[in-house]
Amino acid sequence: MNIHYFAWMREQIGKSVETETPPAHIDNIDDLLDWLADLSPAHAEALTDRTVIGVAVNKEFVEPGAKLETGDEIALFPPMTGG
Amino acid sequence: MNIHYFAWMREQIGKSVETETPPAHIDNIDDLLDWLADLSPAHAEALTDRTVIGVAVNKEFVEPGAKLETGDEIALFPPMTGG
Amino acid sequence: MIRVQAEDFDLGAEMDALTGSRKDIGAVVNFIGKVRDLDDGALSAMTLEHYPGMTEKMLADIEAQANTRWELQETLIIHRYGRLEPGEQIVLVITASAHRQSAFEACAFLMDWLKTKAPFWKLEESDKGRSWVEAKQADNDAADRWQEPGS
Amino acid sequence: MIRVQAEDFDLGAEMDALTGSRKDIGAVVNFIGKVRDLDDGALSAMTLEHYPGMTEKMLADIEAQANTRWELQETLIIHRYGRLEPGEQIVLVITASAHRQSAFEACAFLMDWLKTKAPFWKLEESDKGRSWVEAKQADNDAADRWQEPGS
Repeated sequence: MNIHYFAWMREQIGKSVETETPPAHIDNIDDLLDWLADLSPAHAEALTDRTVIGVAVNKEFVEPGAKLETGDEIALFPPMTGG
Repeated sequence: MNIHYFAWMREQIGKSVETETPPAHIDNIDDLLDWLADLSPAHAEALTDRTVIGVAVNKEFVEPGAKLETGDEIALFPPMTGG
Repeated sequence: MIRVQAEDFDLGAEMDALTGSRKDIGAVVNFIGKVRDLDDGALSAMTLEHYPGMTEKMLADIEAQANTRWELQETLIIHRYGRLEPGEQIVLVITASAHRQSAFEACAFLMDWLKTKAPFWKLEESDKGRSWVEAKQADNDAADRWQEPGS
Repeated sequence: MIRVQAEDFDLGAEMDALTGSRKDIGAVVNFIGKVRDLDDGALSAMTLEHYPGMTEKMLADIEAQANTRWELQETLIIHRYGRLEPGEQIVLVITASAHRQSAFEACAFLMDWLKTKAPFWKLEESDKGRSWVEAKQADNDAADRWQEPGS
């Protein structure tokens, strides 16, 4: 599962994408974020305030409870500031 | 007193500007329009529906009851369609 | 800045002149009005008549009013007169501001005003003959929404 | 039409390409967003990061939505990414319609949406250091006003 990070999340975690294989019981976004937060202190810090984190699965926005499938492309990012 | 006409008023009256000297008791726009309507059948026709006629005195919009001064520049026109 | 002219204008050049060297402008809104041929090929031309002297005065007034109501860094109004063909540009309004909301509102305000209060009259020549464009109630309603309380 | 690109764009050329040969377009509204240096000389650059693939998909979606909600003849969204300096252009939205109201509303709608829902992030470098631009509540509020009942 490829996980993309953007903006300050990318900077805090220190990479723009990582490939992880969470255990099979991690089947939704909420659980995935909990699991990612345990990977390193940097992950924990980047994931501290979940209320500001946006999530996309396969390049579509999803809500925190959304289900995951094997091979999904995940993206985590702070609030967008385009335009 | 110079009186300018625009758009279909100009076409109906047949000139874009005319110089007239109304009698001294004609001291407001309403009276001026009545007096102009008597000048010719074309004037009468152009001035039939007063509700659609806009008036400017010295290049400022005025209401029908507005007072006139000697030497004022008058303009009469249908509703504007700029932009 | 206002200009009343027979000549066409160049949007890119006007934008460059107005905002090109500025570093403090965040949002620029432009409106361009064009001669529209609603019924393919029916309209041959539109001739804009105006009241020289009054037009410039009124345009300068409304531009000043927009600058009072919104915080704008630059404004430009160009309105053409004379004979124009379908597809030609009639009017350009540019509003530049630090914030997009002000730029959008001021531009819409200026256009609503131009439609109803600027001394221009449009004559259309089409395959059905020549006719003066009539004022639209919708344009009056659009202009009325900017009326300030008590005015 | 949408484009996500590092290169600058030329407003005049984009307008010509979109509406130049058309005779049925009455109203064109453009929005241009620029890098703004609020505090003269303080900002040295703004770098726009985005999510390639998702950006294009989201922009195409919102453009389609604007075309469903308003009667538009042409729309164009160009959004840049990469390192930009104060005064440089970031974004261009063009909406062309038979009627000015539709063109104004659709352009404002697209801009409000881009501010809050397009996957872009802005990093500012100034004499005070580097910092990620924070989302503004005012932008969320602006986007919310377009929410359709039941959605």
